[in-house]
Amino acid sequence: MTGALLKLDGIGKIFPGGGIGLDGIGLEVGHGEFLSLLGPSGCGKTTTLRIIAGFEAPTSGRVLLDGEDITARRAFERPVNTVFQDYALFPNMNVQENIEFGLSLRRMASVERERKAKQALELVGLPDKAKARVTSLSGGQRQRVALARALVCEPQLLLLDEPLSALDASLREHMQSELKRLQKELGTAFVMVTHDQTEALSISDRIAVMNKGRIEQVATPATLYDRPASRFVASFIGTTNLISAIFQNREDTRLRFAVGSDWHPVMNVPGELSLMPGTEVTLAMRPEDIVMSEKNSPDTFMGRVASITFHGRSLRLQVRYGDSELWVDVPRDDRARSHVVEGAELSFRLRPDAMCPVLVS
Amino acid sequence: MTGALLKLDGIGKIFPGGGIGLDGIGLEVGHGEFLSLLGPSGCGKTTTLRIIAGFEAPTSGRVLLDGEDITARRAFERPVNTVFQDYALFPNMNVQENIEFGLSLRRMASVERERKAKQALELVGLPDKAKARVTSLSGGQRQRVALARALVCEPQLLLLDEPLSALDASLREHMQSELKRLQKELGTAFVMVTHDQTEALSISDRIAVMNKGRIEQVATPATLYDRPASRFVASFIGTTNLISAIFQNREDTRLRFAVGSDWHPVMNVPGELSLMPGTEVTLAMRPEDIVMSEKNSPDTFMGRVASITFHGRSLRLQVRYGDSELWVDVPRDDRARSHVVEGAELSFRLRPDAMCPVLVS
Amino acid sequence: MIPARTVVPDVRSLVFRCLMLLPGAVMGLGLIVFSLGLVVFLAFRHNDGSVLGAGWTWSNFQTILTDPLYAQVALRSVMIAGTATAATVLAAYPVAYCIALRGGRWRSLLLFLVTLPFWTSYLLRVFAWKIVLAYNGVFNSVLVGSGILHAPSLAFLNTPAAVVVTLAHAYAPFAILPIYTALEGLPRSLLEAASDLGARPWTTFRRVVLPASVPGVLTASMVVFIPTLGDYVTPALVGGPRSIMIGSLIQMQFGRANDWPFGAALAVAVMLVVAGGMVLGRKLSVGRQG
Amino acid sequence: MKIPVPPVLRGSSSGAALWIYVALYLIFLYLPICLIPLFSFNDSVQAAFPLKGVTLGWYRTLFQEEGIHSALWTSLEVGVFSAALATLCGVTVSYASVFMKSRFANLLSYVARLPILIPGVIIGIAMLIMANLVGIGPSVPAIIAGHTLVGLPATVMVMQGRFASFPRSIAEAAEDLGAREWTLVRRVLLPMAVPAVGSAFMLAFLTSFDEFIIAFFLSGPHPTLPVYIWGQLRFPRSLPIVMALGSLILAVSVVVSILSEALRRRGQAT
Amino acid sequence: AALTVSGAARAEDGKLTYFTWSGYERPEYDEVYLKSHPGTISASVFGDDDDAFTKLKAGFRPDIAHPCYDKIIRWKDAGLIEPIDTKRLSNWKNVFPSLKSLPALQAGDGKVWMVPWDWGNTSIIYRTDLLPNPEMSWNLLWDKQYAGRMATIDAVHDTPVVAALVAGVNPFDLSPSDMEKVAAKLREQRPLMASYTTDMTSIEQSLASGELVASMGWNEAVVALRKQGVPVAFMKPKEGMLTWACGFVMLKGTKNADLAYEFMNSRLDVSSGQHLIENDGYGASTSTAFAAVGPEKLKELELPSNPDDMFKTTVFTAPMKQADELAKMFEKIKAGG
Ligand SMILES: Nc1ncnc2c1ncn2[C@@H]1O[C@H](COP(=O)(O)OP(=O)(O)OP(=O)(O)O)[C@@H](O)[C@H]1O
Ligand SMILES: Nc1ncnc2c1ncn2[C@@H]1O[C@H](COP(=O)(O)OP(=O)(O)OP(=O)(O)O)[C@@H](O)[C@H]1O
Ligand SMILES: [Mg+2]
Ligand SMILES: [Mg+2]
Repeated sequence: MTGALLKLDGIGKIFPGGGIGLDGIGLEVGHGEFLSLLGPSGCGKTTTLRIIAGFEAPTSGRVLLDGEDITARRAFERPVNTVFQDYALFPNMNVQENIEFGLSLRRMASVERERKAKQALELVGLPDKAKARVTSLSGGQRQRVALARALVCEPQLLLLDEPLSALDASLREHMQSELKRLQKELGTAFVMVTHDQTEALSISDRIAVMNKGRIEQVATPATLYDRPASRFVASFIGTTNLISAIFQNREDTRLRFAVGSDWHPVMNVPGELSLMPGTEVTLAMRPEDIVMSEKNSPDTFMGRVASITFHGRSLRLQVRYGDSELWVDVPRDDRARSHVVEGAELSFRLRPDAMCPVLVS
Repeated sequence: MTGALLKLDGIGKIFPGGGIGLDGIGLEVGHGEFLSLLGPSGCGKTTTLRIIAGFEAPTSGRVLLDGEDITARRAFERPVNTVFQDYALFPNMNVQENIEFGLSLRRMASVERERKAKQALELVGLPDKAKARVTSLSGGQRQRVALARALVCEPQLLLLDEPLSALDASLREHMQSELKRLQKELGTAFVMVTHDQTEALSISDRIAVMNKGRIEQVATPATLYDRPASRFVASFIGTTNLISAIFQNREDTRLRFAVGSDWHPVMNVPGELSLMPGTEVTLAMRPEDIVMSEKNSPDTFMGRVASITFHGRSLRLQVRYGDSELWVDVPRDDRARSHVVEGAELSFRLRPDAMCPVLVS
Repeated sequence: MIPARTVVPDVRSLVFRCLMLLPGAVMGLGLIVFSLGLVVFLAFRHNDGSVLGAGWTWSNFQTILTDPLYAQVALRSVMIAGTATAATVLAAYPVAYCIALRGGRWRSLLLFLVTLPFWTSYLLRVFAWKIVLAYNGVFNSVLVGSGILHAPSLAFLNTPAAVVVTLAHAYAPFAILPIYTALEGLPRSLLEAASDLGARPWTTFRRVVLPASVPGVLTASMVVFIPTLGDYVTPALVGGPRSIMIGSLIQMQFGRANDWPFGAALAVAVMLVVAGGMVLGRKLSVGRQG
Repeated sequence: MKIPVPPVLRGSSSGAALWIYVALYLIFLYLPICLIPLFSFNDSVQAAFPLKGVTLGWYRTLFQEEGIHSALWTSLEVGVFSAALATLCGVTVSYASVFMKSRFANLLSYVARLPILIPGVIIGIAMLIMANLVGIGPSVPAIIAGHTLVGLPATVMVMQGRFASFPRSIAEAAEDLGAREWTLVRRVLLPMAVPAVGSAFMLAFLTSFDEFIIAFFLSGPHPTLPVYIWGQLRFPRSLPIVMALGSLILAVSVVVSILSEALRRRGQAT
Repeated sequence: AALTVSGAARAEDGKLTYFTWSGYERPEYDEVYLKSHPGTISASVFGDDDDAFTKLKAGFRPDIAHPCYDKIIRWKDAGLIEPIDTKRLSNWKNVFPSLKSLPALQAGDGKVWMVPWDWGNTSIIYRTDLLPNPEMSWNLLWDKQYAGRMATIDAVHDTPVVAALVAGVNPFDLSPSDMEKVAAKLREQRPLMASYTTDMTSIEQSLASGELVASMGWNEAVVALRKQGVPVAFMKPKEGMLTWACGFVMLKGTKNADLAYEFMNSRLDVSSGQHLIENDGYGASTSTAFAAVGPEKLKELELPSNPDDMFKTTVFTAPMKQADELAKMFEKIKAGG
């Protein structure tokens, strides 16, 4: 990507106390792209965002915007805006004043300012709240005001730090689709921090998975889900069974492995993979890719149902196989549903067309 | 349920300002049961819990514990303990002192106290944190200390107010199974407040769905999911398409309806239902119950894909049919996956064995 | 509907509650109300030289309202106390700002440093200021030594300015602490948000920090203004005749003028004005908050 | 590869100006204070420049002056007891108004803040009349009562702020675990409020330590330090002695503060 | 009707309570008394006898207090004090006749309201170098040439009395028109004064530094300043210096009257008076004390060897008939009224 909007080049951050916040991050964000930063708590997501916004100076590396080095620019000189996790609305101003704040600093005429603020409020669905005090708004409304305040400045790049984490499930889902819609409508590039993987998967064009101050993988949601580049990514994205296995042989496009003594799963493997028979690998199997089977064959295994939890559309089983435990999702309409009781010994297999990532390590 | 552990009998709560917090709640919790209170923000969940715990006096009604009226008892006289949403750990005490607090008030010998605290810490998986300051713990660890502190008092009933809402997704899932395991192991009755329906579905024996100070339905997760008693419950539990339809006729155990002009879905209806042909009803269809179909028949409809979001295991389509929009979940392995692009006109039908709730209203 | 039974506190709780209310009730209803009652009572009495005066009258208040002197002294007091308050608060603000927002790990040390001077007796501090401001004092010596002045100036000591400076010094911690508290609670993200939206540091200060610190500034102003208004020691020691304030006047009615009722009436008048100002200030600030 | 970052985001010119201002302000605060020890070593009754020579004479006299010892002792006694009482009242009044939710408690918390409005001379007279009615007359206990009164507004404001900032759930959690009110106060609220109790005590103590007019009316045979110093103003030769005393107080308070800070740090570390 | 608040809080019997100017509570003054009653004086102090009056009025009840002569009428009228029988004071005979015969002291029947103990002169202290040959008159304090470089004493019996002298009216009995004249004089003086104060420490410092060229003050200050090498003189104004005298009053209802008499008598003893003169630089009320000190020392202290003669040339600050009005007027003028 040469025409990238934002380019982070070897960004490192060591905090005064000596703590390592970021350890040489390289990242590119395209024009109009929606990129999510995903990772466990403390991995450096917020730090990355703060360096892009200019609140924090990196210890090493450069920040380029549209090819121009902006590392040395102060926050107020960057054409980048931020939606803060706690919204950071100015409590002494009402909704409209909050939204006009950025415009008023650009010496925009007040009529024009008002028009823009009104437009922005309509965009986020709060046209009647212009004169409301921000303290009287609910969480979801505040979040939208924060968004409008940032958007009205027409930034080239919008940064969002866990914008939805304070909302409850149904509002959250609603706001996710609102965000996505807005981003498409405006064509602005969004970089959003989240630690919720479902959110990241459903909303982003690309996701950067971070761990301990490094970027583990940057890819589209589907690639990340199907071909995690590391054990960490595999376990972080969705629920995954990570199983040690030994590669046995290749059958056309399908590979056969041996797990434990009696299970020889066969699977499609995405991408190229050349393995020597006998190599030890880790298989990442999704719970929904393990299905109940009726017959007993080499590619099935017998497991005991240790627990069942109801997940609405499906039941999640904890299945004990040998020493290990596997998560298995059974659709509620499965014909075999009546067999599924705690303690039952059942036969399972990998879904024939399942594509499972294989991690060699 | 005559031998219920807890019985709320016509509990009403009007706040001093005149706001109605609860509007005649009746609820029973059995011995060793895990009951969740689920509902949107402000519906009265916390108020219910506070009345059970004794922090708030109801304006009307009685609270019975094991058949005994405890409405007039102070909080410190009730054999009920609470895990607070913000944990409410005492910052001036270390972990062990926090846990021993309740015991020390029961004049338990310090050796015995220490033994119990140790046991409780092991139960919640923090045996090495006994001497840690509570401020040095992470959110998940604090939550477990709060749990240990409440459990060590061996309450007959444990109340939990959104105990997991501050945790991130993966920790949250982990703590859910921990909670469930603990509750089973101890046989204590739990009443948990949550606004996360997935959590409630997966963890509870029964769920009470609340709305505007009333209980809309109390039932097992499966019943709630399959047979919501009201439109509110149906829309609150899981993602649901609520569709107006007209009952046409019965075919054996299956009912046929007419939606719009050209779609005549057929479905299994859980429970008894006697309808006059021509009755107007609302059908609650789950997104995963609508599937792509290849042939065009009376029970299919043609819809245009308006948007696609990636949800990991499945794709969620927003499908436009006539004036309405339907959510459809397509498994990623669906053979028709390649057809699914935005703007495509596709044919859908209700899954033949889908059981959809029918709401007459 | 089943009628509710309210949670009735038992005997132990009642005893506890009474015990908790006891010290406050003794102090509050015993001593404070007695003092307050005495001053209000006296304010409406005739002076006959006795402790409680004789007969009821409005005349004390009539004198206060009709003799222009009292309005004049009150105005002067408000000017001096107001200037002192403004000076104290203005001078303290940047310090509180710096400690709260830029203090970092020096915070507690700086807070300690600004409260330390308090440990010396007030009278000593006033004397120290006399030494600084005197004819041959530090200030004059520096000015003459550096050639700014040819001869020591008399313009420092025994002027209202000296009162203002001395008070600004004496009340520094009272101004710094409330402002510090208000600013310290200001979320960092608000500053960053302003900067993010394009505000330069000064704009951020003016439009975000300053409004947020208003409650702290109000508290600081109150705890400086009220005591300085009633102060009579500082004006007497460093102020000269042009700095005599209402506090001295009240004090003297109880002392050499031997007219307690009039002194009490003056005190009640001042208390009413201050209380009125406070209520007004609160109304205004609440109004601003919505 | 490490790419060097231009040092722009840190220290701006306005930041430097601010620190310079703070330094100047500290000079303003300390300039007069520094004169006190300086002149306590000056070999002249005149507290004026130029300095005449170094002497420890004032300190020697200070140690011989019975009156000043007893005044200092009275002041400390009055300060400690009145601050303790004011803190006790502040804690109970604030507890009542924050946790007991009774109208009477709210009323008390307003009344307790009133003394800031009443001129000292009136409090002094009223308290003296009261002391005579009660029968203790002007005496150390009477001064303690008077100073408790003037210390009250500060302690109530500090404690109320602190208690109100506790999450409601803390008190409920204690009650939930079986704690009655007294246990709640003793084992949870007070330990959590230790810093606030400390600063309330300190404020009340300092107020008492500087207070003059109420102490004058209420002092019997044992005047407090400000009353003593005020009386001594007629005697110019006692000024350097008082300065010597002030310097000692300053030195002791610095040492005590450093020690307590060190203790606090150690407490935090463990 | 004088309502006095009951003095319930009286010290226990056998212990004399004494309310005095700060500094005069020292045991050196009471050697004789303490010899027979060791450790039985409980003293409270004040810095101003008006404040002392307020405290007494509010109900404080010592056995003996120590006001000045000009306050006697006010104290008597407030019903605070009772007559003292001079027959019970063996040292009474040594008191200077002019002091014994002060008119307002007389309670009839050989009794007095106050036993004089200490006295002193008030005049202008001025810098001889900065003010070489001033006119010997109180008028100096009205000289515009020295505006801002003079100070005066903040007490009713000093500055307003001088103002009356300068205005040519009788300070101790002022008709309304006299009062106006005094007020005019005081108004005229106010802008010229650097300060009104009783704080001798500050006055001495300011005179020493040259900030003040002249100030009203007490004889003792001159001595102290000279000791430091400051060139000052104590003016003998043509209108007469002021002389103040203070002494002991017995508070009404004292239960320790016997002890009180013993105490007062002890204070009239030579040793007490001598200590007062030598240590404080003020005059004692007894001729025996003056005799004991010796003429050189007296000269050094700016005290006459025969006070009785001097009293004839000075103005005694006696009780003023219009004290309350004068006080109020003085306060108002100081405040700018
Ligand atoms: N000002 C600071 N001083 C020292 N260390 C810091 C500072 N800010 C952050 N860190 C550390 O840097 C690391 C990265 O922090 P960051 O806030 O970027 O995490 P995050 O990914 O946003 O986590 P979360 O999901 O919890 O918000 C953490 O280990 C944190 O403790
Ligand atoms: N002390 C109070 N005074 C007045 N109204 C109150 C009080 N406490 C709660 N309410 C009101 O009672 C209703 C129920 O509140 P409650 O806290 O039980 O809601 P909730 O279901 O717990 O919501 P959430 O999910 O947001 O925690 C709300 O409308 C709330 O505003
Ligand atoms: Mg973060
Ligand atoms: Mg709640």
